[in-house]
Amino acid sequence: MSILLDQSNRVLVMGVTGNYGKFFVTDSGGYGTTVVAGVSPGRGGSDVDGVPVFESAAAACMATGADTAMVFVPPPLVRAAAIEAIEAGCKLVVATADEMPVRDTIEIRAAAKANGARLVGPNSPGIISPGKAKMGFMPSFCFTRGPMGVISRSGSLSYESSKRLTLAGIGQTTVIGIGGDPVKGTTAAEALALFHLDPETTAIMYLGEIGGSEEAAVAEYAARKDAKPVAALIVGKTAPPGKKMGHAAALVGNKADSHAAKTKMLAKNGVYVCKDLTDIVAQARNALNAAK
Amino acid sequence: MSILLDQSNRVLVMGVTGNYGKFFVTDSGGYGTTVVAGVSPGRGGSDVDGVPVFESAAAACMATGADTAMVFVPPPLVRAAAIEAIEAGCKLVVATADEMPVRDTIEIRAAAKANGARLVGPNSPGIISPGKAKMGFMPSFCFTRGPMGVISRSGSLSYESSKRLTLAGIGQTTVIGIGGDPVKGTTAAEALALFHLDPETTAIMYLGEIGGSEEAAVAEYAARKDAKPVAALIVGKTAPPGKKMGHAAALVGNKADSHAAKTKMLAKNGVYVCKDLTDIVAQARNALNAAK
Amino acid sequence: MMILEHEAKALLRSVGVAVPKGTLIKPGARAPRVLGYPVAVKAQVRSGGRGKQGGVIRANNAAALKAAARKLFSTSFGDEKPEVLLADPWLPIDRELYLSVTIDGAAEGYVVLYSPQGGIDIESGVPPARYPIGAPWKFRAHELRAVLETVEKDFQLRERVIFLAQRLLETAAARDCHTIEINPLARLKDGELIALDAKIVYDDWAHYRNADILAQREGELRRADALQRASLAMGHMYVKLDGDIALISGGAGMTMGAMDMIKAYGGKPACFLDASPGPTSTRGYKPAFAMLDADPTVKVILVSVFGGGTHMNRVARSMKENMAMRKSKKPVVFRLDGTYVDQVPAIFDTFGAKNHASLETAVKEAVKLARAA
Amino acid sequence: MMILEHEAKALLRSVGVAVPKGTLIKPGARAPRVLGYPVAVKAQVRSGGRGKQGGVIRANNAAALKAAARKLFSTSFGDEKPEVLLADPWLPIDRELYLSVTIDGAAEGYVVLYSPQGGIDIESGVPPARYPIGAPWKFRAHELRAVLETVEKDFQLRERVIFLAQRLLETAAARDCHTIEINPLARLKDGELIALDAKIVYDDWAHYRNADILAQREGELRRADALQRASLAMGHMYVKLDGDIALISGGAGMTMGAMDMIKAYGGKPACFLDASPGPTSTRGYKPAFAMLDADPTVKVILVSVFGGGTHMNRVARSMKENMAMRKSKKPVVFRLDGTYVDQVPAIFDTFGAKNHASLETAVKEAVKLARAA
Repeated sequence: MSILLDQSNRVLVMGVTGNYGKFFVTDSGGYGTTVVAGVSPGRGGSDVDGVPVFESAAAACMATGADTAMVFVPPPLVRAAAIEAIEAGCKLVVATADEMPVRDTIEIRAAAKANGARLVGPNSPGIISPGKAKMGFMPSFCFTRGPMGVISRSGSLSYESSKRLTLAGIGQTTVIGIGGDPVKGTTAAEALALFHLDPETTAIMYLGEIGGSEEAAVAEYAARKDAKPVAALIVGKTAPPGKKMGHAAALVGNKADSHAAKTKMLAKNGVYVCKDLTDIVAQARNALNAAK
Repeated sequence: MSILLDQSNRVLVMGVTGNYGKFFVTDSGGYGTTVVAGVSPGRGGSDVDGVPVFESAAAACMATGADTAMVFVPPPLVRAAAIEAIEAGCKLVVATADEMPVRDTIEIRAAAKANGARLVGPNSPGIISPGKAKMGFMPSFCFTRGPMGVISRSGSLSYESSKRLTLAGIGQTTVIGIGGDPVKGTTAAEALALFHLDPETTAIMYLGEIGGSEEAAVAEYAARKDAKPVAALIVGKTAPPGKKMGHAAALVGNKADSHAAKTKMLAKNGVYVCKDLTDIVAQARNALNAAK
Repeated sequence: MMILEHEAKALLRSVGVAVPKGTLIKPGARAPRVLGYPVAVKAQVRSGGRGKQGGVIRANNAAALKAAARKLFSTSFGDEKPEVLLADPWLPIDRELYLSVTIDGAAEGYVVLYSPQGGIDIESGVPPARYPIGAPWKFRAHELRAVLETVEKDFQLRERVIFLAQRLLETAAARDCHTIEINPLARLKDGELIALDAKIVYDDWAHYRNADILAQREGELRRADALQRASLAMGHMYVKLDGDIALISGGAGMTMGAMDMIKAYGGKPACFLDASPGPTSTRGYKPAFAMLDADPTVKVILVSVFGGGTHMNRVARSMKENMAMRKSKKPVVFRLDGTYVDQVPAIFDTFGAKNHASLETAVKEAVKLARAA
Repeated sequence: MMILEHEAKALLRSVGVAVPKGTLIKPGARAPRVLGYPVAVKAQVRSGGRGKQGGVIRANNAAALKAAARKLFSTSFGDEKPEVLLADPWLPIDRELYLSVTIDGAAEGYVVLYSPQGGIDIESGVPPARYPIGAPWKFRAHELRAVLETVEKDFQLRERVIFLAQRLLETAAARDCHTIEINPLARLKDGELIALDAKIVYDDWAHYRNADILAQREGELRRADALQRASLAMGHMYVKLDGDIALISGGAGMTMGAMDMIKAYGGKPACFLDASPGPTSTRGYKPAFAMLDADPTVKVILVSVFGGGTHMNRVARSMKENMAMRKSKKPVVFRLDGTYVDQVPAIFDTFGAKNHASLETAVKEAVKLARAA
């Protein structure tokens, strides 16, 4: 098993005729993802690498049974495309775009909630269930199938960490990039809840940062009596306070945001905290062993 | 029968401790309206003329079974009070206030729709079912019980017209003031639909104005094969084009807005059109006779 | 209230809508510096149909610009002389479109209107395509796309229009605009959309949350003459008409009804004056009398009020005070009815006034007095 | 990005929020004319904690105002000297409150924060009451009232706060503000609420629909030094640190991860530089090298990129071009991984560069080179 994504998802690509959309059809289709349709207003009736293009998400879902959408349009248009896909019936929408106004994300989340759908992203690498399907541009060789659920606030860090796990023989059920923005389609708490219910996931690796309140949710989950073991890496130990480190949410604004406070809180609640990237595999092993 | 309002409505007064609220409790209660509760944040626990005051609409509805709200707060606060009453479970909300930003009315209408409730107003005299109950400050002596449903865009005009009908022995099932704003809680079309279903209403008097599109809806209703007979007075024959006549919606912007175009369209569709106020009783009689 | 084109364009620019880089020209100013020629010199007035009335002049050089400015400053549009002009660059237009967002009762809120053929003849052409939105957060790009599909065949243009429409809708909601109309919306040779003209109508009642609206209302008062100003400041709705029987009334519908009856009985109304708004309507009659007494075209004043929340005993007392204060000898005819009308005769008796029992008799007397004056 | 207090107050005033009638003071200007004394002379800087650093001075007369201005213009707050001061009237305050609207992940959108005790010690006191809203159209006055009921006993004040909170919320949504914070929000002796201070943080990415944000971004670029400006213009995220190993990386998390590893191996990072944003990141490395080569505190440059959508063959080719163009002799250590990394060695061979297989070895070499430099 895995969470949210496997080969059964029927994927619709919003903005399929753009460069990213085209590359995705080839790359992700090659990985195993079931890409069934694309949308590009004004270009309906054509195809991209054999995938039929429609004028609207509604038409695409009707014709192909698409239930999952990947959004590849410029940031100012993501809101419209994501909400269109949600209202056409897609239950999972992945938006990788960064540079999105947070109000747009808020509106997409509200639409998802109203329609019983889920957004992953934005400003996220997407989601991959190794060996099954991927929604994003992650380098496939970093990932392999296995028992670890991975949640990451950062794209590259999830590749780096997953590669380390993969090389050490620790595979992943699903690696989900929840993104670096302050409002997320899927929060750490929600991702944890999904992994908690996934029978194949035996332990969870959380890749976090300074700033924001996601780590509090991780500690809260770890404190549950029935929690699966959690390992975590928090980056940003060397970041000065009061400065935004790339991600809008990665900013030490008060004491609780700091690396020290977060790692302390996590450790206190039983999380296996990695001292840095080189410690990932060791702590992942600790978590997996604890699950036995 | 009557539409929307009779003695069975359990009325909650939002802003009950203000001058208007207090006067309403006395005046309307004296007329027969079942006033059961008031809301005035910070003054819960007190009473107005025996009517208990609550901190919130939710508390008031819970305690008193109120299902109808009358809103007497200053225009900038009407939106909040009306939506509070709607979300507390009131199915009919009357807002008489003028000087309300139209965006606020739009938001109240959206909340009403989402909750299966109805707004009457704003910028309206309210609604009266003669001999039963009234929600507004209309002079009671102008109204009497009878077979005519009256819909009016203007307050004073509905008093003037109803008094003429009353003096001529033509009573009213309900007189509803739909208000002079461009977005209405209840439109002419919706009021017509309600009167259409009311068995006691045998004919309908519509009091309209230049500008806006309500009159098109009246003509459309009158053109139905199963329509009840409709009489109508349209005021503003002498209004110059391009000038707003008090009501935001009363403005001849294009040809269809003019007095000539409206009366012509109404007459064409079988409406008994009054040439002016002095003609009200005659056309009301024509409509009532046609219903026989 | 409507704001001027250059004000509307400044607002649009501030929300990311492309508008020409124009220059404001004030009367008596030195030779205005524009970015280049030709320019469109445009009278800044609120009345419609400016284009058809010669309010836009093309100027190919500084001399032509000066001549155009002189001409426009001395021309009236409707009853309005421009206080300022806008000189916009004359742009290479590929196509003129029409796009607006406005309030619409049937839509239960906002509506988007689009026509692939914009320009000054928009009202005589095919009606624009209509996308009803309702509450502003219900805007959906894909719904508008479906509406435009058959109307606008150029899909790249269509996408730009959809994006722009959402900007206008969000702006209308955020800034309390009744209407934002771009006509023409021009597609330039390079495919870009730009607002060549812009009309924005604010919602007067949102003044407490939008300082622009407050300033516009103050500007309106400033432009009004001193007598009207006092009445407007009371919140009265006043429209001058060309007759001689002035009307002080309450409620828009009732006021129009009385106007129509004056006409029906052979008289001519001198104004629409709805004195009901505002919390102090009884005291508020004072500026109304001052304004109408000072107006030489007014021969008779007819007070016609049918009040619900406005109590007639208070109105009657206010009339007594006003009659005592007035210096004018113009006759006043009264017709009060409504809540507490039973108390009116006793009050009127104290200053010898008569309250008509019906609008008909009051109007007849007013018409008679006007003829006799 | 954060805007200055006086800019925030101007925005608040434009949406109907009461703010003091202040006067802007520019350096070297003549004796500023204020409306009366005493005034609060306030350094206009973006860094927090200004109050505790002496950035607000009370002046009782013109001479004191002049002295205060001289002092504030010559003081640094954080790393920032004020370019302008704000002189606000010193108002008779009855109570200081705290009110803000901000973005909150747990609230799925906006949240209102209120504390009955505002002022500079807000962070050490009881945490403010919290009303999670989510999407802006979900604000409900009655829900906020229920949250405030136990926190704020004065119900008339509470009603004013609720009304103001909705104004702030609507403004945050309409103008794309991450945060609007009023601290202190003062209740004056007459009961009125007024924003004595104001902090607004814009959402950078809404620049295409808000000309203010665009102007602020341009201001940010203008204030940056020339070398940083080119990198910022590429959309890079750059934060200068006090070490000597400069980092060119991609992705915020990965960049911080590499910074932390530099520290773990005994080195000191010279910067956070996330060069991944923007569509032209491969070409975008040029200004990054120019900036870091010119920085005398930088001894070594470590390029650490782990790309998914960013393809390593393109990054490798970009590195080749950049190395050929560079005049600096500062050593560069490479660690590329991710999509098409298999093509990197062949490209690197053509200019004699080495790609580290792991971040560890790359960091170790960088630390060694920095020590040797």
